[in-house]
Amino acid sequence: MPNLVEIRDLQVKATTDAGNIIPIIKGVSFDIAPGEIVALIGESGSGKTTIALTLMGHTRSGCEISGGSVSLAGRDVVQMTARQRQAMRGTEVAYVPQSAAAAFNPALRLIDQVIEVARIHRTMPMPQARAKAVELFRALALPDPENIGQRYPHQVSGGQLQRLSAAMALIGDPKLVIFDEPTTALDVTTQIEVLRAFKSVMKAGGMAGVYVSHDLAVVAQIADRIVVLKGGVVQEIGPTEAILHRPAHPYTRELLSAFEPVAYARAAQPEAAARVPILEVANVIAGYGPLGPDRMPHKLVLKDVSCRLAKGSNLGVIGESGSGKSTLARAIAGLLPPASGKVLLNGELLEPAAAARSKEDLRRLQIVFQLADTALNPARPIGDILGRPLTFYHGLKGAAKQDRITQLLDMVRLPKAIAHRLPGELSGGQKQRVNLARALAANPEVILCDEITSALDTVVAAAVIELLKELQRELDLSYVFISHDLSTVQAICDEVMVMNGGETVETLRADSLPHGARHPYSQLLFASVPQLDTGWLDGVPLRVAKSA
Amino acid sequence: MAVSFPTPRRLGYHISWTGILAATIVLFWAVIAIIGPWLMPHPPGDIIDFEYFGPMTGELWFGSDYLGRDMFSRILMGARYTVGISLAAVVLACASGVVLGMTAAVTGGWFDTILSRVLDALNSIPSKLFGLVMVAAVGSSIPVLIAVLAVIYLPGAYRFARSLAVNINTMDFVTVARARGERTPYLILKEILPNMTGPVLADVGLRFVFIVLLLSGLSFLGLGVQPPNADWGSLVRENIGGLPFAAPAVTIPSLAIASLTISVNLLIDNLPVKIRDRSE
Amino acid sequence: MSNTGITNWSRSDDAMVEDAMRRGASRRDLLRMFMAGGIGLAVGGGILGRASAALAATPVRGGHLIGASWSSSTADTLDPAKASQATDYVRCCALYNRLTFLNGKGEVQMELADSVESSDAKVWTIKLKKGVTFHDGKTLTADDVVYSLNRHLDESVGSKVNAMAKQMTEIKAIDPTTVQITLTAPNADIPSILAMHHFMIVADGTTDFSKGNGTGSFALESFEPGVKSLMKRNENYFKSGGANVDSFEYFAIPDDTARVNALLSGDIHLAASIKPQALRLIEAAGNIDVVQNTAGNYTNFNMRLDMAPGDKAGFAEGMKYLFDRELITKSIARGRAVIANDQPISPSNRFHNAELKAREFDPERAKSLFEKAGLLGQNIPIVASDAATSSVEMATLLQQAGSKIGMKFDIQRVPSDGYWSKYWLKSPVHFGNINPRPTPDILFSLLYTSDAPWNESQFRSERFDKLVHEARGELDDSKRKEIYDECQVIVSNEAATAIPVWLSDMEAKSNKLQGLETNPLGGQMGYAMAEYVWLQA
Amino acid sequence: MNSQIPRLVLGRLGVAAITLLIVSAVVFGATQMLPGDVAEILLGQAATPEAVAGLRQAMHLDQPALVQYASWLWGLAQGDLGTSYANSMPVADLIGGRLLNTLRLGAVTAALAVPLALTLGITSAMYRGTLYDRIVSTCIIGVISVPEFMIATLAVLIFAVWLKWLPALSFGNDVQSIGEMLRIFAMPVITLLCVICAQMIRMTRAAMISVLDSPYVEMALLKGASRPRMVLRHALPNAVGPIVNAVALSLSYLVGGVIIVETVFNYPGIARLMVDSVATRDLPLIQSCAMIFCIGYLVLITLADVIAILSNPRLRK
Repeated sequence: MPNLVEIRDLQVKATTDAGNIIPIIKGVSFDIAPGEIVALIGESGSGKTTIALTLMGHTRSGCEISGGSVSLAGRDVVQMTARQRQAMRGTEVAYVPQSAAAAFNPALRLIDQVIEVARIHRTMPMPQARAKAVELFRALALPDPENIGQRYPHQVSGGQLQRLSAAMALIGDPKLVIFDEPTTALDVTTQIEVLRAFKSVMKAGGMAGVYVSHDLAVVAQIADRIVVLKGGVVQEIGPTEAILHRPAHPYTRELLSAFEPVAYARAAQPEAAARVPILEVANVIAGYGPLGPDRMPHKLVLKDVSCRLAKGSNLGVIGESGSGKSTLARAIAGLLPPASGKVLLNGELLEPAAAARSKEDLRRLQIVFQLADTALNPARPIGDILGRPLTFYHGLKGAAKQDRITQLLDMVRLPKAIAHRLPGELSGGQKQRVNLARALAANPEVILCDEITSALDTVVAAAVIELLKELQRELDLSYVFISHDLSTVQAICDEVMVMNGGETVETLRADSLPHGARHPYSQLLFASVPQLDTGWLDGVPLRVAKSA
Repeated sequence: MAVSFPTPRRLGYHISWTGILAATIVLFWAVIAIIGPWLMPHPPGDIIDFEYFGPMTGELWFGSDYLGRDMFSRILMGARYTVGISLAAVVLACASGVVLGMTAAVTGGWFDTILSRVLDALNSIPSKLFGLVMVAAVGSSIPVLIAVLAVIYLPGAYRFARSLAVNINTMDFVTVARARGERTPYLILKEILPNMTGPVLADVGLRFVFIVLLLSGLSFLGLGVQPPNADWGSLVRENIGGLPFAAPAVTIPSLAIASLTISVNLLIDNLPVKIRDRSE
Repeated sequence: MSNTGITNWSRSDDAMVEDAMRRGASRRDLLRMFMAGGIGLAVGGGILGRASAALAATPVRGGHLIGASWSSSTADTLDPAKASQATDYVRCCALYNRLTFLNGKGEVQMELADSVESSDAKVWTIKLKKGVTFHDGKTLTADDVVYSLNRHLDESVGSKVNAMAKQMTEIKAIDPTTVQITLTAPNADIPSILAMHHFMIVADGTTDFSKGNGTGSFALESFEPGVKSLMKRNENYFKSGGANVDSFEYFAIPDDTARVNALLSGDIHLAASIKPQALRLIEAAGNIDVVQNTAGNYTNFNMRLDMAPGDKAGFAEGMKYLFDRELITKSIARGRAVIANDQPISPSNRFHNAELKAREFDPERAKSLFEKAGLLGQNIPIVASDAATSSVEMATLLQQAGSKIGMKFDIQRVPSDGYWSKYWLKSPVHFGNINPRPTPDILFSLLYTSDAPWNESQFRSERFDKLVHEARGELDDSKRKEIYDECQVIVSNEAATAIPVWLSDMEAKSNKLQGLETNPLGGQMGYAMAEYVWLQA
Repeated sequence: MNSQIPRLVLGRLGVAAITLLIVSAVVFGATQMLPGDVAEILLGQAATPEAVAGLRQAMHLDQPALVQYASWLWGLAQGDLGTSYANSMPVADLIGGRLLNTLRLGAVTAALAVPLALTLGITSAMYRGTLYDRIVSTCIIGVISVPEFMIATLAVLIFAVWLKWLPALSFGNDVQSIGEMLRIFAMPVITLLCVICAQMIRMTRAAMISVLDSPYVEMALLKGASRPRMVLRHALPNAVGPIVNAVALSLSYLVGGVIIVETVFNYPGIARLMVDSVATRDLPLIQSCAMIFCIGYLVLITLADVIAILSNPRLRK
């Protein structure tokens, strides 16, 4: 039986704004059999999405296919005319984008976008298309399949949008569906649902698929074969089982090892609790919007949260989007002054608002944000970014300042040359390190880490965690580590506080995770974390599914 | 804008040929504006030809105006006023507009509301009429002209800068600076401003063009530089009678205005872009 | 001229009218008038262009006449008492009549009046024509005249001739066709005073003038202040025949270029007040005539003798030498001007002192004078404005001449808007613009005697005052000539008003428009053209 | 379903009131700086002190300016624009016809300008970077860089003086037939098009381009949508907001900004009315004109916001 897709020696080149041509896909070849789901695994910059898009004869602006062939059902996409490609897109090969939220046109009703393929290619009359869409909605387990299509994108949840985008792809009965990191932006409990839905419809339709992801665990659930990519070159191709359990290529092993939850082993200090906690949060209530008559904010996000952080130890805060974990960090940092409740640093009460706090208090408590891209001023060189807190807090100038900057960069394992670069010229990992270094520049006692590894590739993230640990040893720091990812939290925290809907669900010792969870929500949460095992998804109790 | 010029590749900048051409013309006029008066073959007020709207000759390169004055000299002199006044006005308007806009965006609250209202009101008064009233009231001296033009274009610059600053203000790096305990001036100048220089420059350029044109419009309504000097707009206007004969006295200043405004525009559209190749 | 400069035009127009009425102030004219009802003086060398050829031709009836003046605003009015600009005068002349009027030669003619007589020049009796009707059908009676004249005495009316009318202590109707006016003191000028545009006769009790209900040769169709007016011929006009054209449309085009273009494109038949620079274009057009009128209008340069720098002896004289009159005539006026000799009596006037030569352009001399005055190298501001015709250009010439001898004049061009109330007569060094006056007496008593209302340079001289008074009483023409000659010499040398050239007022008209003559009352036939001109088919 | 719009409009009414107040105050302040008052101006040469005093009294101008301003405001509050000082006609009557002319010219211009600008803007965004795009943008820059009065005068010379196709003057108020209207409006409209289109086109292009870069347009492409469909169906609805905003700002120029066109073509519009009223120091008229300009501006931008909201389902709810 002939392959549905045959990619041979594919080459893609990109033109930088300097006008330099650089190859980003260097001779990639692999096949996809009909009905087979192949996963493209790799870190950012590995070219996985670029390859996936070439299957539709599309390259993002600045890129172009410079060589090789991509034959789909016997026809070479590369050689096709624009018109032919148009005709093929949506009907033979369809695309499920990474962020459905961005990929849906905010101005149009969902149904119109879902059935647009049918409209464009006149594959079927509109009423029939609508009927089919409703079926798909039902198949994808969307609530109220009859009417959900009448809504606008902003009126449905992220998980639902992601499923709708699948429906949008499937409406044209394509031979091949491309999933571009379709669950990365979702919470674990939602992700599990979406994965389920995808898997079932794909199986039912007997369609072939390309699943682009950086998350091995997710891929393990859905793919038949895995293609491991790095820097636009195929590292290893093999059946999922083989790749997971008998990785041949060192890089694959590296990927896998990054997944093994390394329990945070350190001499547990029983007396830690006894000592005065360095940071204590007591009954904090906070939210956004104007204060109501009861002097409570219009939109309440934190409903009476309390926690304590012993000196030299780390507190993990875990929860899904909207659980209020980031808001907690902002409340502690004084960026969002709590409506009531206390924040104590070393037993001293802190002013609610950062503006009112003393320089010293501000210095001792630093916050590091998730997205280094937005957390670093893109218009200022790294040197300035690191130099400012030095001048601001410690009044350092000239050579002293320069030395300290070099020190800091060295601390976060960055070459001093970087001091003259702009953030835009750094990689994600480098940026996050700079982001961290800026906090260190203040010589803080507590660092609030808000999802600092979430945006990073697994390997890089693991490295950053390691760095955090080393720094802690050297500088006797205490972290509040906020994340949605259990494994990272496990990797560094002594205690883990589970949050949901602005409230503390329970606080557990890290080494008791994940099975020590008593509260059903935490159990659900932990159970939803994909495991590196092909059977996991089907094994997850349906109780999880319902509550999603 | 008049002093920005293409930066060579090796400094890590890239600029299109159109950009270079435009920059050259802008630069040229800028230079003329500075050294023009020393190049004038005749004093701009001197009547050296009894023929009016005279043609281009070897002696009078750009012909003579409605009084028989040397157009070449008058153009050279005019460059100083057109470029100078417009530049001063645009700098004044945009500088104050941008600072106010950023402050409003960062501080918000009453300051923001009131300022926005007032400037919006100002915006609703037709520019030419406002200029007319003001100059009729306090007379037409260069400072007055500059002030009036600046006031007319301040609201626009403010609106523009504010909308930009509002977006940047929500960025994490600004929050970080706040968390560090930075005060408003630092936030504005060090964190926000560097991130809007591009669009602001483009905006400055556009406003410069509009100001040049408004200046010529005002000159049509009888307001402008004190004689014998005149900005290009006034030159066109005082010689408009020569239009039927396509006298250089009217065509040349028009071309001068066009060349300046067009090149400023092209320059904006083709500003040098910093070469950014991610280093991984 | 600027499109907002209303005040300057009102001013000059008023002056023009007023001079006409003051004509014949000499006792001899007074006597003559008793016998003959007035003879005219040789007035304004009205030079006619090609238009004069058409004078012989016979009037054609019919057609729609469109004329364009240069300034107009919402202040446009059909109330003769308030009329303040050419645009108003032209409209009023078409709608109303005066008791008397002045013909092209400046002779007093009767219009609504049959006779204007007095035995002592103090009590005047006016007999009205019979069978004159207003547009609304009402017959003209003495009451209308009494009402019309009395309005000027009421300050709340805001009449332009309030001051002039004050001399009328009593205005009463003897019978329906006879009015008697009693004056504070004898004045032989009443017949001419009554010829002023402001003294037009309106219907008794009229307060709303938007209807323009008069006895004139045209009846109002529509009128929008600041936009335009439209009139139809008054078929039962009391003069035989009446107007030639069927209808008359009048408005203003403030922009000079636009005005000329409108004429060239055939949108209008007449464009008033043309800039010399437009001549080349007009002549090229071929089917356009220019009517030029050099009656003695001038733009002068005033240095107040009671203020610095005018108070420094020699400054004024120096400035007079600094005027390159040759160049002004050639470049600014494009040859449409006559060199003047710093005194207001124009060559077209028989009292003009021809011996008194115009000063040569002599920078060196000026320089030495300034040196003496200790002003050399000083920075002297000169106030000029588009309001005073060509003053800005003249100022630039002065500036250039000055720069060559190390005098720094900085020109302050001020908006025409408000020029006459804010700068004229007030600034130390400024430009003015004076319209023609037919007799030296008027000019001198208006501009140069110690009690003159518009003494532009604050010039004071008993000798001069005495001479002017003496001349007013002198019967012998030759004697008066001598006296006036001396007056002109005094003004030219002592008064600080430089009068470089006599300017001429030009109107451009389509050659279809015929019968347009010059008139001492001003352009467009003393603004009364509508009644007389015709359109050649 | 739609509580947003009424709330917005109500809010805007409040804002408008404040804005108008500010504007009138500014205008008042400016007029106070002008030399001479209406009485002096009207009497012109004959302005002897007693005559001026008399006239002032008759016109009730003898009380302080601030009082006059206040009383005018009070009148306005009751919907009375007051009476003109210059010719004691009700300001409303004076403005009426003129305003109609201005609106007529504005309407005709807008009716041509908006479609033209949008088509050019959208198409050049659609074919960004192509020769067509470059030609369009170059032409735009070329056009905006010629002074308005130059374009107007040139138009008159060519079409009226030389070709004698069109009248050199445009009296808005004597329009009988459509044909005549075209003849009369042709040149003013052409001139105005040159002035206002440029900005609209630039803005439209910019807005479209920023939307065309968004993921959902790429998604449409990957669904096999044709270029026109991507632009018109997917990009345009999301670019409406900024576009209408630019359009509104440009059109607001047509209310008070056309002074030069009105002067050159002797078109009796409201801008020249205000210039006149400034010349005669006719405070009530000046103020009323200013109010009209301001209202026109506010109406336009409010309208723009309403459209923007309607076009965006997220705001619509």
